[in-house]
Amino acid sequence: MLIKCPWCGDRSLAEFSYQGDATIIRPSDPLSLSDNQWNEYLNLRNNPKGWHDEIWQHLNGCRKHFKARRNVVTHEIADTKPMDGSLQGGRS
Amino acid sequence: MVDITERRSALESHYTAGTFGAECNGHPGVMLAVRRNLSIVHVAGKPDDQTFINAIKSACGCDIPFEPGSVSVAGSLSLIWLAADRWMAVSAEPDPGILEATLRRACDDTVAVIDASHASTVLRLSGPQARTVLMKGAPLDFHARTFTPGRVATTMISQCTVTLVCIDQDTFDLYVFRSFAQHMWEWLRDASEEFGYEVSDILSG
Amino acid sequence: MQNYSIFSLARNALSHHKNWTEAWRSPDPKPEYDVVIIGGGGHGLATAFYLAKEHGISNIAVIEKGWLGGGNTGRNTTIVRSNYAIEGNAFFYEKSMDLWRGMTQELNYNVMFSPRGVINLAHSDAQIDDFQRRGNALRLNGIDAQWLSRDDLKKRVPLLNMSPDARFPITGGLEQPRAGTARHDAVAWGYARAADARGVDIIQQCEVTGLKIEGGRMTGVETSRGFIAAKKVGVAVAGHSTQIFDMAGIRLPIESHLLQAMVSEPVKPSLDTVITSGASHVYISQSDKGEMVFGGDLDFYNSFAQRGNYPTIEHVVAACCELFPTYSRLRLMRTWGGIMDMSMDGSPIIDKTTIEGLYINAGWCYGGFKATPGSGWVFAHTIAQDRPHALNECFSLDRFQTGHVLDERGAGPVAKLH
Amino acid sequence: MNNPQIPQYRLPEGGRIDRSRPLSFSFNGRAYVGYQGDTLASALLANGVHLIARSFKYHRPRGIMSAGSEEPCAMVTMRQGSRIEPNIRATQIELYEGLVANSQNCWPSVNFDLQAIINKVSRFLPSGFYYKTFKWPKFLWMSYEKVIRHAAGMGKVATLPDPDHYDHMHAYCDVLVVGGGPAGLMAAKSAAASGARVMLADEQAEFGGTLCGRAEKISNKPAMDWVARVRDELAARPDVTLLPRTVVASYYDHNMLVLNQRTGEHLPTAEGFTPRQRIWKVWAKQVVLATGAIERPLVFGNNDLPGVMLTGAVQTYISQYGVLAGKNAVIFTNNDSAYDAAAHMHDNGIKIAAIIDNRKQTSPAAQKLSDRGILIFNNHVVYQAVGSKHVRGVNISPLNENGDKLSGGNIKIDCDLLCMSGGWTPSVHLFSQARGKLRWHETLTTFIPEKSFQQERSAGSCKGVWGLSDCLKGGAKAGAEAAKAAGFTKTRALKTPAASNHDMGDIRALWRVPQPPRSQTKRFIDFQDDVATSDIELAAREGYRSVELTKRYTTLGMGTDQGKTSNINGLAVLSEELGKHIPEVGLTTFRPPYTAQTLGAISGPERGGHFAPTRRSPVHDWHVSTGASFMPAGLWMRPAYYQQPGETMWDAIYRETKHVRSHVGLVDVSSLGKIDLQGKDSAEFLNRCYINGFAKLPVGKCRYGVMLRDDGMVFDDGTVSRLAENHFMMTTTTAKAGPVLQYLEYLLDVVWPELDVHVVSATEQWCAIAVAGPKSRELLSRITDIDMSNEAFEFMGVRQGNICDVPGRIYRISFSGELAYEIGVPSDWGLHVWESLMTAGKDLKVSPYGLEAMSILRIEKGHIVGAELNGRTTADDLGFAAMISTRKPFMGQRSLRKPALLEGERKQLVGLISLDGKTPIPRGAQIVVNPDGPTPVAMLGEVTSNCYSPHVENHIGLAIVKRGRQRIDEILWATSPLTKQRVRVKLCSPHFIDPQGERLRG
Ligand SMILES: Cc1cc2nc3c(=O)[nH]c(=O)nc-3n(C[C@H](O)[C@H](O)[C@H](O)COP(=O)(O)OP(=O)(O)OC[C@H]3O[C@@H](n4cnc5c(N)ncnc54)[C@H](O)[C@@H]3O)c2cc1C
Ligand SMILES: NC(=O)c1ccc[n+]([C@@H]2O[C@H](COP(=O)([O-])OP(=O)(O)OC[C@H]3O[C@@H](n4cnc5c(N)ncnc54)[C@H](O)[C@@H]3O)[C@@H](O)[C@H]2O)c1
Ligand SMILES: Cc1cc2nc3c(=O)[nH]c(=O)nc-3n(C[C@H](O)[C@H](O)[C@H](O)COP(=O)(O)O)c2cc1C
Ligand SMILES: [Zn+2]
Repeated sequence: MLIKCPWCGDRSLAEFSYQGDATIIRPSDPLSLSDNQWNEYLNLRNNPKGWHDEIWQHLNGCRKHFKARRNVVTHEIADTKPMDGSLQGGRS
Repeated sequence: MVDITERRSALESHYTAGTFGAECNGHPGVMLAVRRNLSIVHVAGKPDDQTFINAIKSACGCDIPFEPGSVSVAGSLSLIWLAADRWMAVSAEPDPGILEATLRRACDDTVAVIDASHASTVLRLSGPQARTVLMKGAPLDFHARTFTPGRVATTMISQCTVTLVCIDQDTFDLYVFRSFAQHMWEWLRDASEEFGYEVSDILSG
Repeated sequence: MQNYSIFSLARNALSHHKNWTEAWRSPDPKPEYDVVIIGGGGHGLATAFYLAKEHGISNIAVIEKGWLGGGNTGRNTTIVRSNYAIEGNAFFYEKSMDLWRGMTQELNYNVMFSPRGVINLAHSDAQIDDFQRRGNALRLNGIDAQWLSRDDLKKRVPLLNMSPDARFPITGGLEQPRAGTARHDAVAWGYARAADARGVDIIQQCEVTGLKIEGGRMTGVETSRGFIAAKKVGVAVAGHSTQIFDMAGIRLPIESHLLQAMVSEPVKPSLDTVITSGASHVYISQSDKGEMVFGGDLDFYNSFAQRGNYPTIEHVVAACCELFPTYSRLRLMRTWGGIMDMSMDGSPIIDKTTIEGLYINAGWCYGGFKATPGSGWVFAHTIAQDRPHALNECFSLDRFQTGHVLDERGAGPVAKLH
Repeated sequence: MNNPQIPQYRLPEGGRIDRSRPLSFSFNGRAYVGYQGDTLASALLANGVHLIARSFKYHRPRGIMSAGSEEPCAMVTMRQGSRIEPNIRATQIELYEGLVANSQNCWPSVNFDLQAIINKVSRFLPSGFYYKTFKWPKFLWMSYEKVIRHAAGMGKVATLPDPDHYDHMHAYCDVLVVGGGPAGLMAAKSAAASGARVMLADEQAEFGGTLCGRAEKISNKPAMDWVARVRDELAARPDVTLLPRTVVASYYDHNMLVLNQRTGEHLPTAEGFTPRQRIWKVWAKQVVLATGAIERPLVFGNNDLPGVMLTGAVQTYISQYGVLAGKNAVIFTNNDSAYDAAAHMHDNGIKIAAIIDNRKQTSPAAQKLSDRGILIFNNHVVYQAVGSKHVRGVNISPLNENGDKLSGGNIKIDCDLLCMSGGWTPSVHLFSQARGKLRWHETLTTFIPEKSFQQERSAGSCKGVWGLSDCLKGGAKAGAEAAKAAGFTKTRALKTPAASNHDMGDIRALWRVPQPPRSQTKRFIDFQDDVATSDIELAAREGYRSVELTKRYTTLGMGTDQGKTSNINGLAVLSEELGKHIPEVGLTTFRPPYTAQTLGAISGPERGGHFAPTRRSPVHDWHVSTGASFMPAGLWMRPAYYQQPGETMWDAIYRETKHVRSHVGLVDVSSLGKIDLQGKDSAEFLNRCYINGFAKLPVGKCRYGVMLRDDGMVFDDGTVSRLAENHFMMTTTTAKAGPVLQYLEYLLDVVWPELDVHVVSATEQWCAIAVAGPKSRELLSRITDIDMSNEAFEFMGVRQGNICDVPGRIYRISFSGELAYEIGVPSDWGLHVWESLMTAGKDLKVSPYGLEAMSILRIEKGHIVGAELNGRTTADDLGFAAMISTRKPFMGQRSLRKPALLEGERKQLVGLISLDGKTPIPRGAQIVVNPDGPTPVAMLGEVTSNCYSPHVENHIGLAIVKRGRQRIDEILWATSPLTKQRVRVKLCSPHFIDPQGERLRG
């Protein structure tokens, strides 16, 4: 795969570290959550078969985390964005 | 400190000048050297903060290179892009404390200034086959039209993170973490063997 | 069921093998079954077989979207072992081992279970400690384990790189002598044939597209070949668990990742055991046909692609050449991948669900082939009795919430790290 | 076969071999001569050697069937000794001086192979026979298996390490063209003309593809003249990379392809510093696949006999190598391509005994041949080849009306060469690896590319285009389109030169040649794995009906050739058995690599010492020079102990340990992770990361901290020093240095981007030396301007100042439990400071100590390391409950309320002491009440660390034990059945020395 770091451009897969589902937001006040809600955050995953918003780190490059929208069946990457950017692209 | 205690390169006891590898009739394909006694300071700050931009300009004498993979130069000082919010100032000033202090003085404390002069070993790779040697190691496009003088990229060679700076068409600096230096040195020598290579006398600055 | 034996083979040879009957039927789905098992891999087929054999339920359909054993059962590195240190895992895998030992005879199908030993190589002092700790736990649990010194290893595995100058010199090994490998396809085929003989309908090329749930109970499954009614539905679809449970609105502590495996060209016997390395996470064995079979780590990103990328292959192959420098001139013949249902603690889930009549068998990560018979056995029990067997109580779905996880690797809830 | 009376089979002239360079080589111990430019196969054929190998399962005689990488039969073992290499196709080996090759899988010789007896009983060994047998008696399976394993496999693997080296290369280009035949050359030319960066790879030594082995003309001149011109033109362009001898093995996502170049393999040994093979990892914007097509065998009785060959291959042997594969040929075909071939052979002196064509009508292409007086049998088939180790003749017969039975009237025709052509199969391997969709083409009777998925396009015969002129045109167009798609807009297809345009005529599919009633002669489909039609029929009969099941049951297409010549035939036979249309049955999956790839090449330079980088501390050379023994710690090499003359390893370790407690020792701790944190929210950030508070840590102080993962388990521990209001230095364990940094970066980038904190690894910048022991203060006060007095520099203080004339830091922290300091100096001065300390402390008897002693010291003090931080222990388990802040949120906090973490049965950290005072505590022992109890023996806990403590003068350890803290003083067993050791242990506090911390505060 060739992944586009939003800053460094297209780089080999070997330079990156996959950091998981980007739709999982760490709750701001975990102590207020029920066991069930905390479990949702900590363990449960949507794991869709298709387009997936995810976080990658350009570990052996600029070390920045960024978001990628990737199809986990075809490995097409529709879009990559800095962490604060929202993603677009890809058929869902 | 006026008299600076001599700095020892990580390669000191592994470094032998001479010509090695394939027979090259005095025209080695690759030249290898170590650049010693550099001052290297990492600067991390907010790219949209005008005080930061001004401070760096005043301390370094050049603009912050905002474009990813670019380098600004002011005299013997280079300001090298590392990440969206991080740069590396490199100068031939042998006392790293001076560069660090200059930058520290110029910036407020939203800016991180970190002396990393000893953290990297800087190798210089040059010669007509220098690009080919890099191609062996790093998954980057080293075409002469793509990776041009003044470009920098951080990538991987032989499982080590390296920051590569293109100095001129045939000359590159490799910033390698110090503890990996010997491994990288051995790798470079192996990769250069088939072209015949020369290890020059240690470069300073 | 036509008996398979040396005699039947000889008899059939005389009639030029024209009189062999089908190993299993290819029936059309009936409108209704007592139990529907989704997934015609080893686990689904074994479940159907044990439901019929142990629990007297035979009105069963196994529904498979592709071909029998075409999922991970057909693409794994076939290592069978039970050298797990954590309690719940230990007893479950040991039950599975018991079943492996009698499987060929039980199924009247030679699954070539070959207990030629599985050796975990240690490469440091800390690893010796760690492996011996595990070995001791195994022994106290009644599971076979033995320590191999460097000298033992030199004798046992002559081609292994025992050089003290190796980058990660081998410091010893923990062997489970009665572990080994089995012929993966034969396991699916053997269970299919034996289940079929007990009346189970195996329906291939039939994809489950929906679950029908009324009032919190299962009533059947929608498939590409129409609706099939069933009050009990067991799901054993490995990498696709999320897709099935999405149909029931149940989120799982699972991510799907890709694991690659590869084989070299076949050569004469050169490795008489299974080698796994703690330092580089590779495993190597030789199949009966002669190929060296290699596996390694995940591709480390979510994937449903059944197709991997190159860096992982490079790593596995480099590790293999490091352990066996003479294999450097061997050649890689084929690589492939399988989709793994990585659970958040690295251990499986075999349980009832909040929906009555819906049962889950998932989360097998790197290790479900060895579990095939045990998994089928306890899953059949769970479905038939509507409660887990003592052996799979620890594999409950709610353990993630309560924290009673079985985190053998100690990696925490990061699926890719298990 | 090697009858000296048989004349040489080399043509007096012609071919692309260099007759001025004869090469001698040996096959099965006999010496032969060939020429530069030969392959092993062509040189053997020239010498009349046809019997090359024995088949995989039945040990049938096998010869040479093809002239390329599709060869299923002619497998040999190459070279000798450490360079021995099994399973090499004779058709792919370029001849070199002194080449040594041997037949494999036969004994005592290929000519007389005892195992050929298997062929006689082959009827008892149909596909899957092993699933049905060898089941009883149960205990004998391992013996049966041994026999099976010895019979299987092919050649033998080397038993010595590989002396060759391999290399890697990374490349980017605009257009990668795969295949250097007419289509590929034209594509490369076209793409290059537009200015694109082009790479052209072909697995053959010479560009030209099929043209190398034909008598074709381009622009009315020999086609190879055109090839040479195009090649030279391309070579002259700076932006074109030509890669002959380079197979494109794999096609990955995002147009990443893996190529393997045979840089030195065609030489006796790779020369000088040239690698044997070089892997190219190429990222191409666009790819043109021009991989050509592979001829299909026909499926008749004994079609595996040596001397039965693919028709095109026979042509190649003539034109490329000047070799006649036989003198008297029968040609068996179902398409027109064989007629060109027949003429070609005839022109070169091969007698054509007959052409057997299953098609009813005489094809117009046949006219030229019958004009030459060659016999042509239409609506006939060769149903069996005759011969034992070489074909001697063929039995032919007419077909019935439906073409599914022989209609009697057999004729036998003598021959020494049987050429077969069952049509051509486009090489769509890479196209399919790239997830392109195929379509079944009825009239071409083959699958052709329909829809690409990646950025690639096919051209030439791999797309089902047969005429040369059309291949050239297709190549030109594909090259231009690829360049355009890569962004070279001013691109157009180049004009193509004039050439012939013969196609294959109408093919009459013939998947299985009917046999006479009751004939049991085997008709092979997969020659490599000995899969015959009867095997596929059996699979279908027994219910293994999906093509994937048939494949696995019969092993069809699973050999080293991956079914290049057999897949379509096998599939077609299965379809017929199932009464289905071929595309309904479908193909099996094409997987990388295209041809088998050397493992050494894939690992490349990452071998031996370079398998993984070695990290070395700034003091490393000193440790080496003083004879330290090293141990790996992750990627680091760290000194384990410094043995002195006359000492055992344990002597050294205990000496070092005691020395620290009585004098002063130095240990190199540079590998510990160090992370520099700056920014105004640094304190807040640390507060959120650690269970304990950092906001109020004063400048000039450090504090021990414990970090949890969000699931509540301990992640890492270490110290944090406050160097300035907004400047901290964190340390981590060696193992977690990388993960902790990554974790902090994640938190800052993803979870709390609003925090103003910058983290940078400082591990490499600082050489870290721990100075420990009662004399440590005295030693340090000699070399620094920092006030070292206890009052001025209290425990857990940090100071900056001059150390041995260089600027550095001193942290007053202790891992050993002694009065101790950790020095940090910039790395280039690390060795200088270490040496200065050794000199300055000579009279204090300063001595270095290694990891082993350090480990004993920390066990005595009850400090935890990796074994205790196993990812399953909580802060409370490890005795840190009191540190857990209740006044602030921190990572992992919420999980501490999970029921499992609140249970009383959790395992807790305790100390252990050997009860009898002399029996060691076995490493990795389990803690039990009664080691002799019934199995399973209940385990209360496990030993995580153990050592002999010179301080306690007893064997001690750390363990995590269920309710351990309540069991202090209980006597239990630590048992290691694995090593047959056990000892009674008393549970105690994990602090064996100075529990009040007086030493380190003194
Ligand atoms: C490369 C690799 C190496 C491995 N190595 C080992 C090893 O050495 N040892 C070991 O113990 N384990 C190993 N494993 C794990 C092991 O292969 C699996 O855990 C095990 O085979 C799972 O079996 P299963 O029956 O649950 O799943 P599968 O065999 O995957 O069967 C699930 C079936 O469900 C079907 N299915 C999915 N969705 C639907 C639907 N909607 N409708 C109908 N059917 C559906 C699929 O087609 C599939 O056939 C490895 C796995 C891989 C990928
Ligand atoms: N008359 C007929 O019926 C008939 C049938 C088939 C082919 N042909 C002739 O064959 C020629 C076809 O031309 P073309 O250019 O399409 O194909 P080609 O066969 O001439 O060239 C293909 C080249 O690709 C190389 N190749 C294949 N796979 C490769 C891989 N993975 N890596 C590297 N190299 C690889 C092969 O070594 C070969 O040199 C034409 O001359 C055509 O007329 C004729
Ligand atoms: C243990 C094992 C051994 C295998 N041996 C071979 C082999 O000898 N030849 C071969 O072509 N494929 C072999 N395969 C791989 C299969 O051909 C196939 O790639 C795998 O089952 C995955 O299926 P797929 O490639 O059709 O997706 C083997 C697979 C396994 C699991
Ligand atoms: Zn980047």
